[in-house]
Amino acid sequence: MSLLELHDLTASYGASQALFGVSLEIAEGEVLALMGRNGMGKSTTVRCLCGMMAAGGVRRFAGQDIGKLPSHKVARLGIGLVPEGRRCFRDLTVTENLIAAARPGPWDQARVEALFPRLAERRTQISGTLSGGEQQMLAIGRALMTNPRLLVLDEATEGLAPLVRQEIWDALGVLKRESGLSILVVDKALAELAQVADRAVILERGRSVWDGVFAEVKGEVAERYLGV
Amino acid sequence: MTPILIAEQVLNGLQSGVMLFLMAAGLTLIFGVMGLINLAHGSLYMVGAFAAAATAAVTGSFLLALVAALAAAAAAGALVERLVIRRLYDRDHLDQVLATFALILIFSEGTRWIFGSFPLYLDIPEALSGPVTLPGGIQYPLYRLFIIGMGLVVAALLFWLIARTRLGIRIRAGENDREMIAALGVDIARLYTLVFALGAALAGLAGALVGAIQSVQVGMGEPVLILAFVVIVIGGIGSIEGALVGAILVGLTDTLGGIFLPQIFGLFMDPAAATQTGAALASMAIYVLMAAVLVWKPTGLFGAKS
Amino acid sequence: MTEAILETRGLVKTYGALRASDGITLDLRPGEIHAVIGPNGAGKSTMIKQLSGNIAPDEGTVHFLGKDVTGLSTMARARMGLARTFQVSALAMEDTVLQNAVLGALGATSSPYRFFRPALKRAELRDRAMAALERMGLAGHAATVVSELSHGQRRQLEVAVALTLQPRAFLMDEPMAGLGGEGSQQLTSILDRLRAEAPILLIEHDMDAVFALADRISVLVYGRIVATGTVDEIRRSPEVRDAYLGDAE
Amino acid sequence: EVKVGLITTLSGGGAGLGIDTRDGFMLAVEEAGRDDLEVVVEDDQQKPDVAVQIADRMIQSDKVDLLTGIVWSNLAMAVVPSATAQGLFYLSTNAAPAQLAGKGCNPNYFSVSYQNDNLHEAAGAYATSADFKKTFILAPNYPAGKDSLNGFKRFFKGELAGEIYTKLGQTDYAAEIAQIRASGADSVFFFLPGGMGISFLKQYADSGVDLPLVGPAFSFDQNILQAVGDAALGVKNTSQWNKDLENESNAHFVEAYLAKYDRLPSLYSAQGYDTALLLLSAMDKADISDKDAFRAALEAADFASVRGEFKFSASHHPIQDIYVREVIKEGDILTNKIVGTAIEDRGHAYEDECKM
Amino acid sequence: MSRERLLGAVVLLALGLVPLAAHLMGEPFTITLATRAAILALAAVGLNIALGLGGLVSLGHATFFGIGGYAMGILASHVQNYEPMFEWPVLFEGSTSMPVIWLVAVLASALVALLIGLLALRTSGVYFIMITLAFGQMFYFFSISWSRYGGEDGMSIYVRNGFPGLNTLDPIQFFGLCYAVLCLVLLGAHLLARSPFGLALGAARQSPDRVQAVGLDPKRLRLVGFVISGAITGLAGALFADLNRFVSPTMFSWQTSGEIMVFIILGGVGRLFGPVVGAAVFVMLEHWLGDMSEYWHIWLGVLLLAVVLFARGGLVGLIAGRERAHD
Ligand SMILES: Nc1ncnc2c1ncn2[C@@H]1O[C@H](COP(=O)(O)OP(=O)(O)OP(=O)(O)O)[C@@H](O)[C@H]1O
Ligand SMILES: Nc1ncnc2c1ncn2[C@@H]1O[C@H](COP(=O)(O)OP(=O)(O)OP(=O)(O)O)[C@@H](O)[C@H]1O
Ligand SMILES: [Mg+2]
Ligand SMILES: [Mg+2]
Repeated sequence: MSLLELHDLTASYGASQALFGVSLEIAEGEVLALMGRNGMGKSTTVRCLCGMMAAGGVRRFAGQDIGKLPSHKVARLGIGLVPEGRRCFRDLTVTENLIAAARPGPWDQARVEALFPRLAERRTQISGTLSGGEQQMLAIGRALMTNPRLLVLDEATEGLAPLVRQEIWDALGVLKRESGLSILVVDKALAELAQVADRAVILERGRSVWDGVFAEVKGEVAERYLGV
Repeated sequence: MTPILIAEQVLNGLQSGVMLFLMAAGLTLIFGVMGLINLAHGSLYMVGAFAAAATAAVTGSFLLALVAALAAAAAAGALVERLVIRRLYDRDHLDQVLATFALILIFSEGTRWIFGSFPLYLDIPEALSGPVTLPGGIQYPLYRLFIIGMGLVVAALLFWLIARTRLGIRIRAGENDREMIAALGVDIARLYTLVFALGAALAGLAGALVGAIQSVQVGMGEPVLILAFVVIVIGGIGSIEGALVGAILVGLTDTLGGIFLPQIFGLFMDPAAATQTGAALASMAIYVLMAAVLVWKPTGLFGAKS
Repeated sequence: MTEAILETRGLVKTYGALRASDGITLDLRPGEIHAVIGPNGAGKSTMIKQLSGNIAPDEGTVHFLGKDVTGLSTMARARMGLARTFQVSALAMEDTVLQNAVLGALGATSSPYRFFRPALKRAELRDRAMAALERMGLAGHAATVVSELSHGQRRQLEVAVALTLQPRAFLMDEPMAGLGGEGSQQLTSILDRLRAEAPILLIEHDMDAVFALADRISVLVYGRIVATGTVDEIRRSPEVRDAYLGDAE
Repeated sequence: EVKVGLITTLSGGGAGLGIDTRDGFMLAVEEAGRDDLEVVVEDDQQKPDVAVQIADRMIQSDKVDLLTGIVWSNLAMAVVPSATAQGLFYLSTNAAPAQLAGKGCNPNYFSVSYQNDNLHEAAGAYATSADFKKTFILAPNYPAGKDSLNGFKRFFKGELAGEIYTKLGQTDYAAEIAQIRASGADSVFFFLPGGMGISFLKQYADSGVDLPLVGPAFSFDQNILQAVGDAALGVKNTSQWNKDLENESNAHFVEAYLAKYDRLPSLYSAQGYDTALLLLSAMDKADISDKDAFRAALEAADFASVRGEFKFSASHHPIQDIYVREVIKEGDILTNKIVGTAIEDRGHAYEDECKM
Repeated sequence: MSRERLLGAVVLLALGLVPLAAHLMGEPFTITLATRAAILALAAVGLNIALGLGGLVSLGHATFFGIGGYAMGILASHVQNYEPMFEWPVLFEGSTSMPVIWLVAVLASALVALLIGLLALRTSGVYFIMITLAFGQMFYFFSISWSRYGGEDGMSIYVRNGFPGLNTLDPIQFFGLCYAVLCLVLLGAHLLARSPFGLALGAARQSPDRVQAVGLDPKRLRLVGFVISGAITGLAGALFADLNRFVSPTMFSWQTSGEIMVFIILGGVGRLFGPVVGAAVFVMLEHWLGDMSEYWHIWLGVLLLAVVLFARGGLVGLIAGRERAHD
């Protein structure tokens, strides 16, 4: 059975509709890449699935209808979000950011700091003054600290140095193998996605237009939907 | 002017500072930490005082009066939060100004409607009344010492709550990005109701405690409101230590300015004119202090953000 | 060797115990794209902010067009022709694309203290703004409000606003961030043409773009420049591989 | 047919005084039961510009002949000069600032209450007669406060132990009380109207300073006393009226007021009542359309004042006795009792400046 | 014409026509009310330049309102009392001529706005709100104890000041004057918002970093905006004093600042006609509700609450749609 199931999602910002029918499913332990050009609705889909936006269509997580739940209840069912643009709590220290929403489980501060040693060095720094990449690490660490069943990463490697980016992809690989965490990842780096993603869904103008095994995202498909 | 009198006036300044902190404590939570401009805070202070006075009149017990003040203000706060404030967190400050301005009107006239137009009676409990003699021979009202004690206790509790507990971290996180903390699984809406009610309860407590030595009347909250804003802004928004330091600075400036400025002018003016000029300047002193602090440190003494 | 357009010597900036810039010496020559790469938190943005005048260095100097500008404000440097894009888009979100571009033109051409005739009706401002928008492919969106643009379009607008200044040098902090493959390719070709007009100091984590564009690369680690060289030199350097690149590319 | 505009404070913190004024005034109007008298009542919110706006409206739209009711001097100063300049009568139920008594006096302006300095002067006279040698005096730093201290000093023969102007609206008096304690005074005169007085009295009582207090009636008025509580017991204060004044009109007034409103009348109620009586007496004698005749009828002051005898000076201010009262307890209720007369037949200090 | 402009035109026209009708029907008080609304709207138009365009939430605009009022009070009282203001270097007796008073009011409030702005603009956000409040309070307490000019009693000017060619004592003529000033200032504000300065000031509100990066100084832009804003509110203060023929420290009180701000929020922040709609509605509510019940403040409060909660973008936003105009 799928862990997450979105069916025919529609959503609007005020008068302008952004999603016109997005459907996707993620099975337990699966890594799904959500792809598409700029402005096609990837982040909007993420917002809908986290309950941050009203939407039409069906949203189910772990067998439960989450369509009407407020976002904090959705999150507590086990969705950990790394949002577009990082959105660290800028007046809080690094440690405070990490523990603010932490829930018990295998991920704790020590483990996050082992993943990102830079965060350990900066524990008491106010997060608003961190460098861009450091903030990105913090956002990922913060999501992991909620010990989710489904980790949602929206452009989580943006602005990271190649080495760190590589480490994160490696870490995702490990997560997937060892803890059976399901992951929804929005990213633009095809090559790196290939290391972890099982399947891909591609959006175009607010619709899911392609769904399949990740390995097939190449050649004509990539050309047509992603422009590469 | 004897040294003992000077010492006594300094003590008065400190005392008035701590009393100010007590009055500002609730606002520190609501304005300082939650970042909400709540002009109706003075009204909650008034609600506390009136609830205390009414309860004391019926039961004769000061303790019950305090409990009633806490309960009434907290209930009013929670109600206001759920009905009005909740819809305003993601709006800009201006909408909060208008809405809470409207709440002042409703609270003030509502109180007058229920309790009538005349001041109410609320007095210090027997056990705490009268002066005690401090080392150095200063006679000091016991009740004021009690208020200092309460103020410091509240300061310590607040500091602990905000800086040291996860609840405090979450509130501050919510102020930075409400949507995000909710998306991470924190029921920020309920938390904010709780904090708002707590802030309101503190306002009510201050209203009752201070009301016992002042006049319990409609409109008593507005001067306090302005002072409380001054205190928090001087200290730096979001900082409890800042609010305490700010309160004490304001208390000292106000008290000592009121006493010493006329005397300074008396050195070269005739007494009546000196006391007038001195008093005029003294009444502006805390605002001059606030402007000076902000010009020097644009985010207050302990504030980091703007 | 041609005279450097922008040059900094011995730049130091500390935050408490942290030396975010630790004696940076670097120059930007006419017609080149000089990329600065380095791990997160190495101090790249901090360096850009000192070059643009947002923060003052503790030590060291900045020269622009042969003049010591260390003590000058951001505004003064911008008026001399130093244009910058931000790591996080900084635009007037409630205004239209055109208004944002006109703002740039306003800074470049005239005093803003004119109170009557509408800014958008002033041909000199409007033409300049439209020209920049056209070059960035945003002319069709001139009337769109910025908050309705997608992330990528905003990045393009950032560059367009900088263009209206007709600058003598560009400082760009991660302009590719958030752009898709296609978007990056477009921007890469735009920057490629732009260098003829004014040299670019480019901070970027997108190695495809850096390797495609840079004439020179400097590597910044812990506030220090550890290597400067051509693309090939840097690619081959084992230190850089260890500190930064990993086995990317 | 006479149309009266009664502008007074009916909302906000100062509403109590306005409500008493209105209730006193309306009691007399209703008792008279005349159908050629119409009263329009409006709330000034204790804001000068609102008062001006209401006065404009009453004059322009309601076409009133006469205005009355304002409690506060600053509001009176905003309304009275332009109203009288437009030929309207103004009968003051309370506020009577020096300007309107002296240089700015006007044939159409009558103060039925007093001149603002009167009660303070009486307090000074009482302090002298009580043989106080060194008095500490304090008042808020605004014109009425200054007039108050000057009024006191005018009749006080002793020495001043200190003189303090406090902030208007101040609520904490710890510092002032410390000054008083240290000053070696043998008595204290204070003028702190409204909530300021309540705060001061409570804090003074709790401070252990035990010097006798004197003040004008305002801080000891019927409705405020209950809020001050026992802290006020025994304090001497000055007033031109009290509910125990022995005359027929007063006895009737106190009883009728209590019956109608279920509370004891205050000074403001009494002043409102007297003002209405004055107006009614003038209506009996003259038609208001004949301004001169009506003015003469007002000047005659031919009415049964709750203060007993009543007459106007040339500047249209009362010449009256001012009493010393003491705060006592009647059962559970705090109230005042007359214990002596401070000054007899007092007019005011600005009479000579009034040229009319 | 956009809906917003249509609405603005209707409101402005109504504000002009109602007093005219009242004049014909012989109801001078309605004219007085309309004059009050026009003057308060003018004060709010002033604040709206700082607040709506520049994002400078000033809770101290009563300072300028009061300065305008006192400019009138002081100049006129000297003439009224035959005491020259100063005799050196030239004899100046004060003035009862509105143009002179207006000039003094505008210059004085602009100067004070410049000084306050220089200090206050070092701060931002909530701190700016509070520091402007602090300056307002200083002026308030100063005016209360400044006995030379009436202290808390204020000053009465028995005869309204004159304007060449008009009988200002006639309500409709005085209204016409205030209305004309309001229309002129509205036109100015409209042009200002679109001018290069308006564009730059608006951008300085939204993204000061960007403004700096194109070589403009956001602080100076804000300062100029604040001065213009203060000067207009000062002018309104002078007119208000003349309407009441009275000035007092309440003009300086924080409640006055709050009310001016309430007009704007009620009408719609940053919208040209927001202040006009807000002030007019507020004055009408005050007038009608005052007749309804002794506790009318409660109803006023409830109505204001309803507007904040259900009409985003104020009344103008409610009627004309949420988006601000873009062209
Ligand atoms: N707050 C908003 N208000 C109005 N429109 C919006 C808003 N946010 C996004 N949109 C619009 O919705 C559409 C989808 O945006 P979304 O952010 O989901 O795209 P995306 O696929 O995540 O793009 P990117 O790769 O650039 O992040 C875009 O056309 C965008 O302009
Ligand atoms: N105001 C500040 N206070 C304390 N530390 C700071 C401050 N600003 C920056 N830093 C620290 O200085 C270091 C350099 O930051 P900078 O933003 O320049 O990095 P960067 O090279 O741009 O990194 P990235 O590629 O991640 O954006 C970081 O470790 C950061 O945490
Ligand atoms: Mg996105
Ligand atoms: Mg950076």
